[in-house]
Amino acid sequence: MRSATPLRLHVPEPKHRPGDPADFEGMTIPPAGALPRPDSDTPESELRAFPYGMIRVLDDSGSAVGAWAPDIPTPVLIKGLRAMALTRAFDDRMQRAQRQGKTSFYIKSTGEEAVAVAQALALDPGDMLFPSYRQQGLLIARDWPIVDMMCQLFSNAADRLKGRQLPVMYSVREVNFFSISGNLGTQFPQAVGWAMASAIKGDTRIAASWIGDGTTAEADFHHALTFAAVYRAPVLLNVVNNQWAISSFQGIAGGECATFAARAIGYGIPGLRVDGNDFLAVYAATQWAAERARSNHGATLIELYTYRAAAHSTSDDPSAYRPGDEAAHWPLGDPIARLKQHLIATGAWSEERHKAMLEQVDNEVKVALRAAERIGTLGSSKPDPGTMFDDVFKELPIHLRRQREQLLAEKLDGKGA
Amino acid sequence: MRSATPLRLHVPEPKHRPGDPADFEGMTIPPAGALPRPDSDTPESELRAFPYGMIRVLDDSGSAVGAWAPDIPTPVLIKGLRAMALTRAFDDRMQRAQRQGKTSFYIKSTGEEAVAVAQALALDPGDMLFPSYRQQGLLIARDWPIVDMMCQLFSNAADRLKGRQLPVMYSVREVNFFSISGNLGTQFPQAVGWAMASAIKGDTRIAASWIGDGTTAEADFHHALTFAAVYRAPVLLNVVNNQWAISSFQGIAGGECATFAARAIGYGIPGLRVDGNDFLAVYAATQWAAERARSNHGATLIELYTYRAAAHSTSDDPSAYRPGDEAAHWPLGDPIARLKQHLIATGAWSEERHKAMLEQVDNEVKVALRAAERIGTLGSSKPDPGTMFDDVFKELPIHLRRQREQLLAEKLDGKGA
Amino acid sequence: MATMNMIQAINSAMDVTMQRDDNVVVFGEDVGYFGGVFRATAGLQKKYGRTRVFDTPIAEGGILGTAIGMGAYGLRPVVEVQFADYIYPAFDQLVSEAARLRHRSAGQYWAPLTVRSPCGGGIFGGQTHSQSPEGIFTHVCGLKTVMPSNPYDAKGLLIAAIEDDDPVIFFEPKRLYNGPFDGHHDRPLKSWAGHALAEVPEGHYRIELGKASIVRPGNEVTVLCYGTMVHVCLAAAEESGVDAEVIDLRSLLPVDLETIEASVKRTGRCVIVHEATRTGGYGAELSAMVQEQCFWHLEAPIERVTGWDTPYPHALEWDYFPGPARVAAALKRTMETA
Amino acid sequence: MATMNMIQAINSAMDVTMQRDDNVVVFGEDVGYFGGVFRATAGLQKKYGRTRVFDTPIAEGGILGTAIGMGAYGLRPVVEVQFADYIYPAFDQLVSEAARLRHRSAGQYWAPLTVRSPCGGGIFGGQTHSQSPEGIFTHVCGLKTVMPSNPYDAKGLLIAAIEDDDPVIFFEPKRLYNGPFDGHHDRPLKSWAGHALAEVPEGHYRIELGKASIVRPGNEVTVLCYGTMVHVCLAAAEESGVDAEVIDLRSLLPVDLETIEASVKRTGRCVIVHEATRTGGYGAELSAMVQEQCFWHLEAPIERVTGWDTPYPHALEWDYFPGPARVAAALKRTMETA
Ligand SMILES: Cc1ncc(C[n+]2csc(CCOP(=O)(O)OP(=O)(O)O)c2C)c(N)n1
Ligand SMILES: Cc1ncc(C[n+]2csc(CCOP(=O)(O)OP(=O)(O)O)c2C)c(N)n1
Ligand SMILES: [Mg+2]
Ligand SMILES: [Mg+2]
Repeated sequence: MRSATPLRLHVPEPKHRPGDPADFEGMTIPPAGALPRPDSDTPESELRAFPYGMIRVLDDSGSAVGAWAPDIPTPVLIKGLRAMALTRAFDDRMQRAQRQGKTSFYIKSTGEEAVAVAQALALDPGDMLFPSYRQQGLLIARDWPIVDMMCQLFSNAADRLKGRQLPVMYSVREVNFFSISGNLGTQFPQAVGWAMASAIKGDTRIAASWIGDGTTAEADFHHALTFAAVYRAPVLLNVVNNQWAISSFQGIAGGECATFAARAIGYGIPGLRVDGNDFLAVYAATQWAAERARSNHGATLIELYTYRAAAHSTSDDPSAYRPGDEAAHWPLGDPIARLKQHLIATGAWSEERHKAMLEQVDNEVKVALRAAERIGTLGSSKPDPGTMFDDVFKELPIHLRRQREQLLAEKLDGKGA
Repeated sequence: MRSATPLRLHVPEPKHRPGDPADFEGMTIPPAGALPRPDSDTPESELRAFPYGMIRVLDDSGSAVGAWAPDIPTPVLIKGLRAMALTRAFDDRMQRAQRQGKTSFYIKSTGEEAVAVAQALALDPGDMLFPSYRQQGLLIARDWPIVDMMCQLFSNAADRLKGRQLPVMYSVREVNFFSISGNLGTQFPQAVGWAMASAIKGDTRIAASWIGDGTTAEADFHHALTFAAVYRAPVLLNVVNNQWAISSFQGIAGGECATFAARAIGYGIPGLRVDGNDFLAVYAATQWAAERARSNHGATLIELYTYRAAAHSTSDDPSAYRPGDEAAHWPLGDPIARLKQHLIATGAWSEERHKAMLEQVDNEVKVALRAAERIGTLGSSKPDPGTMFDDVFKELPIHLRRQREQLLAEKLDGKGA
Repeated sequence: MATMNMIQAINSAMDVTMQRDDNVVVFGEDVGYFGGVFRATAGLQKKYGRTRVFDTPIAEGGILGTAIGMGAYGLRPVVEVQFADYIYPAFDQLVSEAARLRHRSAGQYWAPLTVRSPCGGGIFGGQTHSQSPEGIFTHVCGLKTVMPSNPYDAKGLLIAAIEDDDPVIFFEPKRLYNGPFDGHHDRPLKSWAGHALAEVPEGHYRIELGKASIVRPGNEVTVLCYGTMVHVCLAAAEESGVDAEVIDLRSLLPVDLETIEASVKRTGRCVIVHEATRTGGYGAELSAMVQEQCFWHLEAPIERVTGWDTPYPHALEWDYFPGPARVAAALKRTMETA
Repeated sequence: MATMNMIQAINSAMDVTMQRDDNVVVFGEDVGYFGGVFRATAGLQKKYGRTRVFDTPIAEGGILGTAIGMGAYGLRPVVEVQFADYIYPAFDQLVSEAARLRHRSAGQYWAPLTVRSPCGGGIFGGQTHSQSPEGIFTHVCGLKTVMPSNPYDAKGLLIAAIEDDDPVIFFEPKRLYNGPFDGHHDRPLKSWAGHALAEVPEGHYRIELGKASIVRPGNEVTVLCYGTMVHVCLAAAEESGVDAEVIDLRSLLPVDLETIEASVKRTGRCVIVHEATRTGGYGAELSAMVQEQCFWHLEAPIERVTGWDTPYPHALEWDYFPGPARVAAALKRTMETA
């Protein structure tokens, strides 16, 4: 008989918990500009180092360096900077609105604004977006009015979702922003299906989707990658690795074993790992993957390496599970500060213009808030109760007609809840 | 505006369809003995070439060559040869029994017997097996009486599963063979859970599970790999790539894009690709992975490269979707013939002994068949109908007691179906 | 008019809709080159090409997830889940996504997809090739659920389902594919040939979802059934001598409340028959609903004749299957309270 | 005796069973270090260590798949699905595996696991944090389904569930976690303090699965309910002045047929209340079953008061929630047919 070592269960645990000093010392951050930029039609077999490296363009001084440095017109960069700032201001104000009872729930994207904003700008307006709940920056970068978003958050009479959805679960067909689901990950294979449809029809529009590091464990991640690979679907599959899934660090999703970008290897599609707080790197990687998709070379998995600086949501208090000041120590810095530094370094921006822009976006949020509040906030204004029966089906079948009649009759009787 | 190429959907298609000559010309088969054999505790990062190579031990002359050549006592090899031959004889006879109406359904493992048999022999008897429907060789290699298997196939009064299960869906607790499910892939995460439990309890037994190439697309494949990687579960996750999933070739599961072994890379666990028709290679790879698991280095994904020589099941006719003689052209040959050749080459075996052995196993099947048929075949003997209510729960709740009473009363009344 | 069995009628429905509408696409496990394990999609790939009819990886969740995305794009996916028993891996995409998309986006997005899936037992398929899970889907708001009992209805309902803008689960009782099986498993097999409802137009026609069919008018008791059980109930009516009105619901959700209520109010009695397990099955809803709407007309308890609350047992399937003898007994019991 | 709210009682049940049996393990999303998003597992990891209480990847299917394997090994896994709305990705493992394992292996293997999951609305959770999917599980043979309405029952039932050798789905009405909510959302929140059923023993006790509790004896009408609706129905009984017998079913499958039948036979009337969508909900089964068993005693139609057949609408949740006014109206309607 062989000597029998008792087996042990390994349970991953983050290096630091509340009370410990915040510290990311073990983390290796490759220097900016280190990776080559292969052509976007390069076979996957030549791309297998990318999941283990990190595409970074902005160096510590704010210069764009290396082969991945994209050629972005300055107005687009400034637009990106402003959209990130507006997203942050919007998030801050909406979190406050939740604390004030104007809405039941809110989710911020603080610290990871570059992901949604740079990717929205690197894609075409006709490309279809299948986001999770933390890509509000996509809507903002596509110039969708924030007052409309606020009406959804407030579930007021002007809420385009008629009070039906949890706040932040937007749907905006006008800007090709799909309906956000509360069920994690379901949008990933849907995006693949949309992209397959586009290919079936000989269209030119591609799709993109986003999930979090934690959500990679869901079945839909695997389904999306399998179908995307098999049919070479023109789609960008983005994993926003913000290190946390509510209270679970990314090691619980497998982040200790490999990078999330490395998952792509097994499906034979390229996996890019990108500094998610580097606007230029995110833009460049997105552009590369979009080019690949548009020229019928199929899907790319992009891991956006970032940090969830805020709480998971307004229902969460991260100080219960991670060091309170961890965000401040995040080695990849803040995406807004880094793009600002770059623009100043290139002479396209200044502290003064930045300050003015921040005031402007704050003001934009205030004006929109006043407009939304005039319509109403949670409970003070709401869609007509009878509307809840609409859109369950395209037409109201008899059992729902009867139920609606009953509801309305009970309302008349004062027999609500 | 960029030039807009119309998108196209890529739909994988096998090289040859009925009417075409059978031919595997595009397939690269690495020579036997080419790969090094790293220590079983080697970090995954050093193993990333293995999914793209192929562990092969037996060369064309039947010699065991290279670092992976295992040290297997001759009696074990002979036992393996016999178990494979018995499996094949059993399969042939049971398929005939199905044609004769003695059972409703059968599934053969012809051509891939080395997978189950070599793996069963390389594992310990206490290790827990979570098979699919095509690893009957596990039971045979663990010396489980084939007459008991036949009783299950015939759903007769001695069927240990009381006529409840489709033929071939065995469960045999005595030899640590888990209950086979008709739902593809579900056993994969279950095996991981069993292995986690073994680790939680400080036990020394490990688990192994098998799915087909087609089944890798199911969610449970992803769940199994994720949990196995995260908790370093002591488990062997085997993908039997027999090239076909009913009528779909392995390209439909992603086999054109990457090897199935390569899926392991993204989870940070080793992926071994093995000549599945090479008994010694299968044994060696299994031993390596078992050693790794037993010493708390976690799971291994093993792709067993083989060919489904028979129909998918007795309900299937492969000549409708692949060249009829494809099996005969399979470049990795037949596992029984190859092991036989090896044993003869080493002087441990002869044509005469082989012939005698084949007669012996045929006879064993005949004797068992007579015994099983004496008890009964489908319809001629069956468990008591009232037993169908047992084991839905540990104890019979009131509603099932009532239903059983009703059934029995109706039986008395002659009001069966 | 041609004589078609169920498979041919279902195949024809897909053929007709694919011909009329480029946006109809068909996919699933083994449905492409091979034409499906039950041959329902035979010939379609050859006719419409590999990008409109194709094999998929074995991942029901992925099939539904991608179908929803295609539906949102504007296609009309018709997907096959090889057996109804294998629809569960797709449950989240069906329930949380297909069923909810139109409502949660307030009409901005929807998924006009059809899920075809063979259901039911009586073919020695054992517990994982015999289930009838319709009762799980009729509880999910936002899904339509349909089950035909004959070739004519199968084609008309499937065309209506494909052309419907809501997600439809289309269950095909596989025991009926080749003939109108009435539960007498010990008698010679019947084929569809010669059956009135096997005369199927080659072209396009629809049967509105939500309309039942009175397949046997009668006065003494209303029998609510669908799928294979329609034929079982017809046999039971003949054999029992009870003048039963047999209603083939065809569409379970939406269901034809008016036809059901009118019949039960007239007969005063009701027997509900399905093959699925009893507790919490669709029959429970029918019973509750009939009782609510027709209470003052009822002259006897509503009865349910169903599969037992056990997995479908392979060798004991004829003890499990709710056959004509059990239905006839229920009909007679119901009449005893006259 | 200590005063506990529902969360504390549930936490205590796990604590007590983990203490007594090394084979009890607890896992799920966020349940380890953090102690669960509702804090139900708070303190357990610290006490029992990381190999018995741990966080999992976000994969409900993987959680259930591994739990079944652990159960087959001999452990007693107690897993949390963070919201009942997220149980669907685990549906195949629950229905095809956990529910079937003992039967298909003829008793050789089984999965003695408990799935805890917060359910129900009234917390502005919107459609994906408010569902009550019990009716989907009560249709699945081989699963037990339980839903407590108070701390005392929650602890006793959860201990019984964990110690049960069959798979149990244990739904926790999250609206009750902190107080006995009766549907009057516009009144001040009540806490469990002072409620008789919040007096919970610290140690081990069990409440047998399958036994209902008559929480308000009465003579005029039998009210069948569970979870949050128990408190709603008690309020409705008081407010309507109808002498209702309110039965808290506690265990939906197995269900306490004897208690239900005895009560309805005595009162002759029955109102069934649940928060889940109406069509095909568990209330349908209760209605069908009561009608079958008590038909000759019924003096009025059995009524169902339920959630509407729509997703749970965020801002309209008080129009959706079946509150005391709707229940009281049903009670009165039922009495009108005296
Ligand atoms: C199917 C499903 N399971 C669980 C949840 C509960 N849940 C909501 S967010 C979340 C964490 C997601 O983490 P991650 O994917 O990393 O995204 P992030 O929040 O960091 O952006 C969980 C577990 C859910 N919404 N859906
Ligand atoms: C969940 C599920 N989906 C579909 C099926 C139907 N089915 C049975 S076997 C099979 C093919 C499996 O192919 P593979 O995994 O390659 O295994 P092999 O048969 O080649 O051993 C399919 C699709 C099933 N049993 N379960
Ligand atoms: Mg995250
Ligand atoms: Mg295969």
